[in-house]
Amino acid sequence: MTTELLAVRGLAKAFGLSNVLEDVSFSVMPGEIVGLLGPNGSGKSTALNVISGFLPRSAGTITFAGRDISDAPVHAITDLGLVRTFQLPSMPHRMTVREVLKAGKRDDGGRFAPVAYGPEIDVLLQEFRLAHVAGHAASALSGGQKKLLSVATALRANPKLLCLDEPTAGVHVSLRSDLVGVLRNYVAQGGACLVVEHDMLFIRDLCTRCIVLDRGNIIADCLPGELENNPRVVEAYLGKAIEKGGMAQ
Amino acid sequence: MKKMIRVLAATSVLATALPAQADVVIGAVLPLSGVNANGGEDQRRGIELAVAQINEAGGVLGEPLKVIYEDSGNVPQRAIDAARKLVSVDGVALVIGEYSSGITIPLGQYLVAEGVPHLNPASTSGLVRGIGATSFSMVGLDNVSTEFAAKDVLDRGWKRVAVLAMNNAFGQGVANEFGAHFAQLGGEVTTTIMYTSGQTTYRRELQQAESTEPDAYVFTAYGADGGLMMQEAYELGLQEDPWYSILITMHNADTPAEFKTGLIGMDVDYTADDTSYKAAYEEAYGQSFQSAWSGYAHDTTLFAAETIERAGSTDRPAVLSAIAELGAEGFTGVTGEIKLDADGQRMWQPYQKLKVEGDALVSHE
Amino acid sequence: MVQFIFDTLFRAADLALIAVALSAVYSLIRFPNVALVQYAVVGAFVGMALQQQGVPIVPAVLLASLLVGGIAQVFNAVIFQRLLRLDPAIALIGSLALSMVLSAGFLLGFGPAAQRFSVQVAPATRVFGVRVTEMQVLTGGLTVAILIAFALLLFRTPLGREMRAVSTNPVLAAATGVNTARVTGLVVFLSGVIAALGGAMLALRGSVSIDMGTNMLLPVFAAAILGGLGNAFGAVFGAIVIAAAETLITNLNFGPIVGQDHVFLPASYAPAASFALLVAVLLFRPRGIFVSEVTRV
Amino acid sequence: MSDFLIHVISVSCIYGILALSLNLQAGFTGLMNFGLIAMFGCGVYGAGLVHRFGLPVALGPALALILAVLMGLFLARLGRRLSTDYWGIATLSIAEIARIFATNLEPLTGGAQGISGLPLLFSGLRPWDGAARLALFAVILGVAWLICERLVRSNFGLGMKLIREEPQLARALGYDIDRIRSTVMVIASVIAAVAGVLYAHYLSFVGPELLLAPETFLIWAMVIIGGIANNRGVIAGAFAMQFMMAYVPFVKDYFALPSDFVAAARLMLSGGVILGFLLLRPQGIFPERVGGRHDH
Repeated sequence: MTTELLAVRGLAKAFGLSNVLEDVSFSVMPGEIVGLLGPNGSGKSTALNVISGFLPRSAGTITFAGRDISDAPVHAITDLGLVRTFQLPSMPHRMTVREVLKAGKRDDGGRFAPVAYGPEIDVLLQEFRLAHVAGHAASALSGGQKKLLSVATALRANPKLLCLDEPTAGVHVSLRSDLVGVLRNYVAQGGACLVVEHDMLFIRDLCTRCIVLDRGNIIADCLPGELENNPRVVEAYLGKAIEKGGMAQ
Repeated sequence: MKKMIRVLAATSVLATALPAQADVVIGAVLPLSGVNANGGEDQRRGIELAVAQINEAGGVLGEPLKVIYEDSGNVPQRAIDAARKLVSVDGVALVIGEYSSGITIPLGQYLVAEGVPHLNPASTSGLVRGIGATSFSMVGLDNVSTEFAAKDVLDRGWKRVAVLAMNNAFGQGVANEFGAHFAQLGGEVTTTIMYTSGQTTYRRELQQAESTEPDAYVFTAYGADGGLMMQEAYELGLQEDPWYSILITMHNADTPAEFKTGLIGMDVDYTADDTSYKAAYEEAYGQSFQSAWSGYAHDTTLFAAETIERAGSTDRPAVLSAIAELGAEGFTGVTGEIKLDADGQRMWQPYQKLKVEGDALVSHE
Repeated sequence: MVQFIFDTLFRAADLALIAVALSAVYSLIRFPNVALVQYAVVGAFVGMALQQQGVPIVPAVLLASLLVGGIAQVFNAVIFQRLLRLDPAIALIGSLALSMVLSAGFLLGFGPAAQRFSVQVAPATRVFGVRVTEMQVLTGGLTVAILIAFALLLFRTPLGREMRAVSTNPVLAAATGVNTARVTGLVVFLSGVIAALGGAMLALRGSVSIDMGTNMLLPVFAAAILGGLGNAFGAVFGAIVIAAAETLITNLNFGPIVGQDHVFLPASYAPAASFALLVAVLLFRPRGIFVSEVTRV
Repeated sequence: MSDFLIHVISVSCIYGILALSLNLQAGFTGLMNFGLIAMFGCGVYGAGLVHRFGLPVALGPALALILAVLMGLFLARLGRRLSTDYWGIATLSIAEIARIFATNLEPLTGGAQGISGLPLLFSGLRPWDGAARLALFAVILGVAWLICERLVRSNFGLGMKLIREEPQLARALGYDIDRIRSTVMVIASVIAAVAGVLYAHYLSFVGPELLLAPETFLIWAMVIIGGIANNRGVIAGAFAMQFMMAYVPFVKDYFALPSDFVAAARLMLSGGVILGFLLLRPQGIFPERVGGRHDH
């Protein structure tokens, strides 16, 4: 138990009368990259929002790095080392890419010290292929570039657990493998990831384990390779697809 | 940015160079906008008539007298800004101002600090006495007027009265002093309501006063406030009981005739014995006096011109000593004799009892 | 007690029309338009000016209201739509600035003194021991009638249905064939008309000065926010609450507490009562009344 | 003549300090404070109350500081869960409540008649007192400018800017939004209160009219004309507005306009400048410089 980085027990979340999460329990170990999957409306994003403190839970407990964070404010959770990104990251238009990246690590060299850009910023800019737009307004980036910037910024915060909400949606295919490389590297250096994602290729490439949600409950917790053979997973996706009018995933 | 400052400085020099400096110039800070705009306009008329009279008779020191008017907007800060312009840009010999005590006091204090002679043409709060050495009042203060009013009210057989006064230096002075005199003479003030000037309705205040069931309502109000208050009192049926106004001319002109039937009150006496001023006013403006204050502003201007003439220059220290000299000697204007006490305050002035007849005020002894 | 109820209701009538207009327009254009209280003053002044030109009072007020409705549309198109593209907060600053410009216009055009319609004024008569004037009854009745008419429009007509659809989900409404621009324009027009009528009612009961808009601003906002901005008829409820708070604070006799017969709080504390109520609500129940932007994910 | 110029520049310096305070809140942190005048009022009445009760003048700034910190914390607390526009209205309300109490709490504040006769700064240095005051105000304006510049160029400043536009992103990165806002509000409030103390001892009069809402919008006009989120710009804006305001009476004299013109022109200037700039040049004369030296 003590080795668990994140432990979620009996987590529930209701909006009014509708239960978006009913009874969700899972854990993430250091060094793992866990994919959180499920059809639209299965509660993935809500789970991420509750775990990161952006939404209050209805029931259940969340512990992170040995501390109960069930009711902690967002900044306290982040201080413990759990950092998240957004599905549709929106970026300021009166800050440059470099500034946003710099802001990822708070209190860099003292709260009221003048901003100084160390070499690590340039390294990150290179790694995420953002160097050529470093002086641009962050809001002027393309959707994919914004995603990369938000991941890079989150990495600057030195997280123990990085929670990514659909990191590849809108990101150019050629950049995806770079992203996989960066994340692998980060995990290899002692980090861990919880990734909400639709792209199965990306999941297979990156994840060490997958959790599948459907209608607020976990229906599978297995290796990425086992997903296709899991009848409940197939049914959940296909069922949704049929409801939606035959549009397969 | 530096360039911008330079441009601003240059244009400001240009702008300030505009007023002509040949004449003998004095300044007047008056409430030409805001609730007292009518009172301020009446003051301005009084000054204009005085200026015309003086210049017809050859001016001051052989030069025409010129008055620069500034609007206080009924705001102390703006009054001080205006005075600053008069003193440092226009270089006036002295400043006349203002109307309400709440503004006259800070204005006067600024002028005292600058060593500029200040003539108060209207404010009657007792606090005016403490403004400082270079400040002089051309009008008697409230301790005299409220005693007169308290006696008048009691003589009419009203023992329990509600008092309404505006929440400023003048109103507070009137309310406190009237209350003290009235109690001393054996009357009872049921409640004292201090209202904020410039409201769009006084219903709440009137209802508060009504609930104490007084024999009569004693109030003092500036122009537009008084008109509204009388209208609402009429609508609320409160004019079944008598209303008595302290310094009635402040709001008489702003109150339509239908809402002030039977209103009585008192004010400083401005007709005195000299009727030529009244005639001149009516000829110039086609109506009778709008308030008591044009006469005082008129006398203040005459007094100012006389002191500059005596001083032989517009040099401020010389003007100051001339004011003290003339004040001790006494100077007769249309409001009677102006004689100043050791504090530079007018010692005596006539009061009168007035009543409303149609739209006009007539004597009511 | 009866007096208290009457005072509260008449004060609520002062606030209700403008607050309803504010709330209605907020439901479609998401920023609090401060200039709306000035539209009320414009309505009153234009009505009076028309009456002085010899137009009988009823058409004068109606014409003035329609004119203000048009003005509201012009300002909305020329100023607010452009500012909203930047930020709702910018639009709020713009509306504050417009209010100042309008105040300056009133000062130049109408002077600083309070003005009134020339109507026959009679002293109050007593009903249930309470003094009531003819004009109070008349304008109070008219206020209720206008509110009912607006409610019928909102809940009983196809146009009202479209308005509600656009306010709940503009994208969906547009997709189902509602002309959102037309509906928005119409609501802006109506808000101007209602605010102007509110101003005219106020002027009929008493008088209107150029400061009226500024004095009404916060009580009207307090009423609209209490009722939930965007919920037009919540604003009526808000107006009653605010009016009750203001009336309570000025009608209470504190004399017995301090050992005198009659001591009242200065009536100028009345607005403080409504602002304090507003602040308290914002402080302790912000989410009960509106959705907070900050906590949205 | 030059006395008047010194006066206008002195008052411009005081308004420059106020503009910096508002800029810190609205320009860099996105806090749309429409009750700035209440913070200024903490300074004005801090100085005024100390004088009224005969305490040593030096206690004025201390009282002002205490009041300003409380005011800043209270407004920040109020803003915790409010969206920008609601908070704006709330701050406007707070300022009005403050003014109403200042008008009516006669035993404490002197009521509508205010407090007069405050000691004028450097009055012993006549005739050089005006210049001495101007020098003091200019130095304090400079210090305030340095503080603001240093703040917005610091790591803390990055947090302020991030909160201004993307509060969610800031939260996700672990910024404690409430704390940063509170800190900014307290710093800005203290800066505004310093301006208030200076102004009280300059005007030598303190009254509720100093707290009227249009004063806040005048400062907004300065910030918008100069360039929101540009510290030099807003100081330039303060000077520009103040000079225009000061010279309105001369325009009136020159064209022999009616006296209502002055009051109307001042309202028209503040309102018109705000509207015109928002519509035609929302970034102001000196736009914000996005990015640090590194990016240019």
